[in-house]
Amino acid sequence: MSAVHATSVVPMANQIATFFVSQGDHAAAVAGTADHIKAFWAPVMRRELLALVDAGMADGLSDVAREAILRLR
Amino acid sequence: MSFIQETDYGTPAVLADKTVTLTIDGVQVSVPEGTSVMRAAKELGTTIPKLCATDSVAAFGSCRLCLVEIEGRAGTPASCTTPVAEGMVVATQTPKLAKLRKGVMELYISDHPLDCLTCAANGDCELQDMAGAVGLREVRYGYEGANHLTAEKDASNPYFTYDASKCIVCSRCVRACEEVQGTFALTISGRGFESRVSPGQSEAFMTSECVSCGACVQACPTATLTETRVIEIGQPEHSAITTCAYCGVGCTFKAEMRGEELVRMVPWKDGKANRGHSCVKGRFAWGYATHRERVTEPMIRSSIDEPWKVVSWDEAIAHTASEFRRIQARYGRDSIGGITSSRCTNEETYLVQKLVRAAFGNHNVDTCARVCHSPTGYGLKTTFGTSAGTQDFDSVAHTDVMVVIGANPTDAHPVFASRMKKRLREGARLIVIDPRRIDLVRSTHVEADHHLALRPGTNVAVLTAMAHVIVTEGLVDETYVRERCDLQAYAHWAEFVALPQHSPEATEAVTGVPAAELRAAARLYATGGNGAIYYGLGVTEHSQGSTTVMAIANLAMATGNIGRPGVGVNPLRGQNNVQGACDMGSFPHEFSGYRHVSEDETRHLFEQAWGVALGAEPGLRIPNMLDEAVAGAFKGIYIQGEDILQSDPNTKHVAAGLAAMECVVVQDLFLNETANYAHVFLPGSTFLEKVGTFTNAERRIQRVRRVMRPRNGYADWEITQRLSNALGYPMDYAHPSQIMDEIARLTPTFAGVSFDKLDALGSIQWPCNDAAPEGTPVMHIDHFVRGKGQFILTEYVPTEEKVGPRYPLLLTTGRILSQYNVGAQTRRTENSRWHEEDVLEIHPHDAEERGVRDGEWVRLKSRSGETALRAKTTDRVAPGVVYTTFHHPLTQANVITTDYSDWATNCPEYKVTAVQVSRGNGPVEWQVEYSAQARKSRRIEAAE
Amino acid sequence: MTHPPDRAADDALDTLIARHQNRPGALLPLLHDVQHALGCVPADAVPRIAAALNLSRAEVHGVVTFYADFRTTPPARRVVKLCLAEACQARGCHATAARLSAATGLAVGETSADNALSLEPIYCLGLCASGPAALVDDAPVARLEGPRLDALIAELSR
Amino acid sequence: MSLRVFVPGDMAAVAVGADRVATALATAARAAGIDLEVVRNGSRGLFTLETLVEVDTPQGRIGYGPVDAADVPGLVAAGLFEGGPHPLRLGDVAALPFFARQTRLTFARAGLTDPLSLPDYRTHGGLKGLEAALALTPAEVVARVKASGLRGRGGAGFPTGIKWETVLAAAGPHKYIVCNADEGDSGTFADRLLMEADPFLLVEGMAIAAHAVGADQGYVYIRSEYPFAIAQMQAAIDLARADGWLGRGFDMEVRVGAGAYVCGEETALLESLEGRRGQVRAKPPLPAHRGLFGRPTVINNVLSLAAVPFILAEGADAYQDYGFGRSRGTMPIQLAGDVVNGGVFEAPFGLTLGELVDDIAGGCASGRPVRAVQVGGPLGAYFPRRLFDTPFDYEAFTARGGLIGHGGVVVFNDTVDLAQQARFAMEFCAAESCGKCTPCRIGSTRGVEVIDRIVAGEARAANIAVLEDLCDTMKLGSLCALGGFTPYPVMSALDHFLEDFGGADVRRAAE
Repeated sequence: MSAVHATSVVPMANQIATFFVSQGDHAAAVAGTADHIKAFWAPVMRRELLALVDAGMADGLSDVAREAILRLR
Repeated sequence: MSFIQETDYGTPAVLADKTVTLTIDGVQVSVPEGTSVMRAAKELGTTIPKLCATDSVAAFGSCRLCLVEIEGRAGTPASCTTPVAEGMVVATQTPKLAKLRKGVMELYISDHPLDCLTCAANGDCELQDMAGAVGLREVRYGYEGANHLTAEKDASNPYFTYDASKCIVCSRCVRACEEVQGTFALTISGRGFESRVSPGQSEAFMTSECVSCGACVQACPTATLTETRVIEIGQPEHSAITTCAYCGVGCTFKAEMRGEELVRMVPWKDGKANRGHSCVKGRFAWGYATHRERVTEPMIRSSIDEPWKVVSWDEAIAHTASEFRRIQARYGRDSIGGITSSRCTNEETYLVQKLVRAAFGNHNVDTCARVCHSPTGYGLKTTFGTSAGTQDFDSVAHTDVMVVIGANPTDAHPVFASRMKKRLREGARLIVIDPRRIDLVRSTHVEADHHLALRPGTNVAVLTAMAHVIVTEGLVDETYVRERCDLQAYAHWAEFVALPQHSPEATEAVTGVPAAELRAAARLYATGGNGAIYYGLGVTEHSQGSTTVMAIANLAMATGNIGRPGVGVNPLRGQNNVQGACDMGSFPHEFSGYRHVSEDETRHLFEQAWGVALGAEPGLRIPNMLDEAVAGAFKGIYIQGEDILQSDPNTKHVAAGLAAMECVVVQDLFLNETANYAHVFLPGSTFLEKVGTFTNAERRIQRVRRVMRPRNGYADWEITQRLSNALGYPMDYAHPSQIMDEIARLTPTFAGVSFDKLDALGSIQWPCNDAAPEGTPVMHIDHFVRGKGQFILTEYVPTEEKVGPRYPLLLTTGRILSQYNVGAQTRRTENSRWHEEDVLEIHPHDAEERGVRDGEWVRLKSRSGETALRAKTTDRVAPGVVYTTFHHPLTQANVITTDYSDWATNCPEYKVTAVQVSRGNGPVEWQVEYSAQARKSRRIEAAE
Repeated sequence: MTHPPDRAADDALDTLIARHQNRPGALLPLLHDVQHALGCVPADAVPRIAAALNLSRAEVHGVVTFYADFRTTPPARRVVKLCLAEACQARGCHATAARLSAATGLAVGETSADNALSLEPIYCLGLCASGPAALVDDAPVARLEGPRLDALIAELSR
Repeated sequence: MSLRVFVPGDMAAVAVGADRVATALATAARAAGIDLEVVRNGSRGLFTLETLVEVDTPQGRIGYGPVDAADVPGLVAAGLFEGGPHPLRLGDVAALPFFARQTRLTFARAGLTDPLSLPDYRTHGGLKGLEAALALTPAEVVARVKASGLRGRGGAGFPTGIKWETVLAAAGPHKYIVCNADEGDSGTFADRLLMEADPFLLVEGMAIAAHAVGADQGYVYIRSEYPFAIAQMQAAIDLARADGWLGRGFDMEVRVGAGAYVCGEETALLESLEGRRGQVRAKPPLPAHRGLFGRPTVINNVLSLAAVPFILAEGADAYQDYGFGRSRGTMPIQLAGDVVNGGVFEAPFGLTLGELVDDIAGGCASGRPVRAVQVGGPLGAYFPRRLFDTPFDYEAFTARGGLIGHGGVVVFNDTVDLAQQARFAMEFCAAESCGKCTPCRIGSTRGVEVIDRIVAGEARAANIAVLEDLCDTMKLGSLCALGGFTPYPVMSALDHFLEDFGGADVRRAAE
């Protein structure tokens, strides 16, 4: 994993999560974030984020974003 | 092809419910009440002599040639200023009138050169026509009297010449500048016999307030204002109607030709987007098509350090196909992708995305809308159900309150801006929400009621505060909301915006917008009648771009301003076919018509039609492609008509991405900046050379017609088709109309579109199908496309790009009138005379603090990079904000911009970059190096 | 750049603009006051007037050049505006003009090279029963013949 | 109580030394130990008498005139302050034949009162018209003005009441009353006299008009050549506002022209008021529908508006009783040029031109015979003596190729050269043309050139034919009266004074 990804996919996921957190409760936020990522991210990006999470390299990832990406595994 | 003649009805058309019947020269005619006698006669085919009247401006009544006799009325009233009346009996030709007209013509010609044979307007001169029509045979006054025959020519404007000796002082130019363009750059100076057309204070056109839109040239009935090109080469002999390839307004032009030589582009009166008007770009800046730097032969090279080698088309295509197949074989199917061009036709764009999906076998296709209006697509689809603006341009004539957010129409969409200004002069109110004092805020005869000069990046806070005012002050159109919107979502939203933290008073510290001003603006929008919102990239190019679009949609729904003429939410699209490129399925997650690749039914439809299997998951977007390239997984790209190096943010990152690829294919007119990193260059064709359609910002599909053969041998769609065939995926379209037929077959919103219908109707606004066979000017009339309008909560989330001690100023970027985007075209025309280089607008306080004086070089630095350019001190920008354009590669403003982007669509945050400005003494090292590298990269190996 | 007199003129212009800016149809009253304060409507005042009234420079220029009253250069130190309209013609204004021209060396419409005196035509002061009539430095003078004309000529040649 | 003398502050009086006379009187009185109040009244309108000094004496108001400052010591010595005898003593001015023969409805107060004294104004019947109007509905006021038969005094003679009715019927949040005080015709000065001598009357007339049509703002557009009238009207408006009968629902202000004759044309005047070049607008739309700033607008001449208070105060019939044919009421006729009695003569329509010139004006001041009379300003025809039986009336003048216009009568003696007068008409048109329409813009300049050729003897007959064609083109083709009526003086000069163009036979030769 190059450093490029940690500086792009993690903040991108967080940004999405931030929006959905503002829309409603936690469950809805996780669902909204997951749906959005599924709809707009190429699979390779999801795989990269999951790999970062698995590798413990996604420290900056928010809870909602983390739950969302794990749901997409 | 023949020469197309327009009919001049003399006075503008009148819309009226009531019809009036009158008799003209013994023939009855019925016309709308309020129509002039002159126009009524023309409807009958009767031409009344005229010089000062033309149907683009209001009747003036000065030339006195159009006088008629009306039974029961004294004297000889002017037919242009006399409205029809029921039962009126008009005579247009009587001995008395004949004598009178001859007398007037005799006066005109007594102060006019007799050089018809050598005059540039010979054969295209209304004065000449009228002298013939009235039978003038001699001028008994002689030519020794007072005259203006020795008046000097003004050739200061590169595109047209003002020959005062030929001026008949009809004021058509002055009136066109006022009524059509709204600039008021011309006047008549002096009075009586000494009355003269005067730009500015009797000065040259170039130093006056003239914006070179060409309206005066268009209006002039003589050779007084003539295109320099006509003076140089003479009159055209055939013409074709086509669509401008600059901004998203989509002006219709008549291209006037001599053989394959373009003589001039004349705005077409029946063009429904421009209604006969034009701007300095579309009207005049087409010389790039034949510019010496245009590349017309394919070229390849194995490494970007090598010079280019000219090759045959066969070799170039075969090489490209083999490279792509090699890369896919080595790095996987997803390792290549393509970028469609918003400059190309719908048909070409459709073909590129088809190439990617069907021949490349992935969804790695994106388009420049990624970096401009992708949030519009997302935001409007979420709230209304359609990824497009809701209105036609004509709608503005019914608007009572205009809200302009993050757009600068007078520079970026000048022809539509003129229509806005016309409506504003008629009394419509205006709210401008922009960090910068754009011209609309205050310019001749136009003044905004409210200018909310917000801090860059705080759109959402401002719009939510406006919603707060509308909800808490009881200004919501409750009936509308009840009938048209999702009530639960509305209630949720209303509760949200009503929270005290969203009040203007609470957000003032963040936005910098005085609460009282914001409240007043919100009240005006909610209660001032038909409210229409127009917005541009100042809305979308933010980390909260999509949220802002939805905040706008919320406001429109809450106030009932959707679904009829005069209202709506209207994105002003940047490029000629950015709407079309999006419509055609250029995004990695969508097929044409905005249908997600995961929708099985749609996907199966395409699989069946195209004979391939298609994936159900989205592909990579442009920034993701570049990230993947830097990471080593993305290796090849086919870029049609886009210069991502200059246009996309964080240039260094883009360069790194491109440099990491093994096969970069650029299809363009010129060796652009991106081509510095390319391995294959496929010469593209201009809009003058191809056949197809563009779709403008009002969803209007318009024909592009070939006026000359492609200099490079092929239209762009043909090149894509050849590449596809070489890749082993067969395409055999014989004509772009067949591509459109396929689009129509596969896209419900385009179901009724065909070239034949476009030719018959002139243009069509989608959706066009069985439900709307002639298209849809205004959307969401009875109900939203998605069913119920959806309110979305819009929490303000500050961008992570923050000012601090190192970067204390906020940079925002935009466009200027004379230049266009990365300048690839306009920089290769005389338009550069108006804007030779990008400059940095900086408030005098900020300048003084840094010891920077107007016109001096400054260094502009962000955490992404550094560049240098000249400073322009102005209070158009607030203290703390600096502004520049991105038209010139030497400046490379995008070296400065960051890779922050919209949360939903990755649209880059061009509009907010924390920067520092300091004194400079010329270009920085990077610029010098870049120039050298670019020069090196553009070397072409000498032919053997 | 900023000689004291220019600054004074700038200030005067600002004051006048502020006084008239928000009146409907402000341009003519403003131009009158500017001319009164500055002696003329200088070309460099036009952009500021235009900006203040949200007009184009061209529009203001068109107005300034339309009206005979507005001038773009300072007037002569002394100005005689002699009525040359019909009623004064009937009362011998051409003879008066001839005498004034002979005495000053200026034809009607001319200004002396040293800008000391202008002899200008004007069309009707409403003194048609008492012609020939004139405005001498804005003061009305009627029956401008005989001793009264002698006195004026004497005064002008001082 | 102090002794009152009246010394007109009128521009025509000041132009002949009235200020010096006033100063000399004050000085003399001080020397004599007399407590003297010098009232600067308006002129009574017989300018031949200026400076006319009047003294309040127990036996009435005694006039002396024309007085020069140099005459004052002698006059004082002769007992001026007691009305003593002197060669300049005129006695009761109102009894002089010039005044006794007039019917002064509009100019009733001119010269009698202190123009800026509201008490004086009220004492002499002022404000009765406005009070009467305010007791009526707007429609009733309009009806009364219609019934009076008042026609616009600016020249066109359009019925004032009908104009008002149109504006009353027009909808709109704002309506305007515009007074056309751009009295640019040579030989006319009635507007000037009225504004200087009785400015409240015009304010009152405009206030009545405002009530009648529902207007909230008024403008008096005065030409810059009338500095005294400008100052007087401004002062009167301020006083009226301070007195409370202006400024409540209707207010007005003075706007000053800038040297453009064409701004006397109503649409050019509106353009000028809006701050634009004074170019004529095409009609329709009529100002009554879309006038100033696009709003319904009453635009009337000074004399039309000034006639209204009488009509309201005394009734439509009282006004209608005066006049001749369709020309009702009185007309302030202005006698000017080479005349003995030059001034304003207000009388019912119907006097003949001969009566006015020979009898009332007293013929030429120069003692020479009258040769031509130009009636109606620079656009009016030149009348020869053989047409002196023409009655002063709109229709009668039109029938003889002339117009009464604003009522100016300029008398020329036998030294006049009508070819030069025709040339001047074209020259004036060229100088004052707004430049909008072609016949006027180019035609006037060509007219001067053609007349020069005729006078120089170049192809006279042919050039006279060209001139006649040009006059036809201008008359029928021009956008407004400036170009449209300039042919009248030219053609009348040709018709009646052909000999001045190089011999009476030239025209016949052309035929």
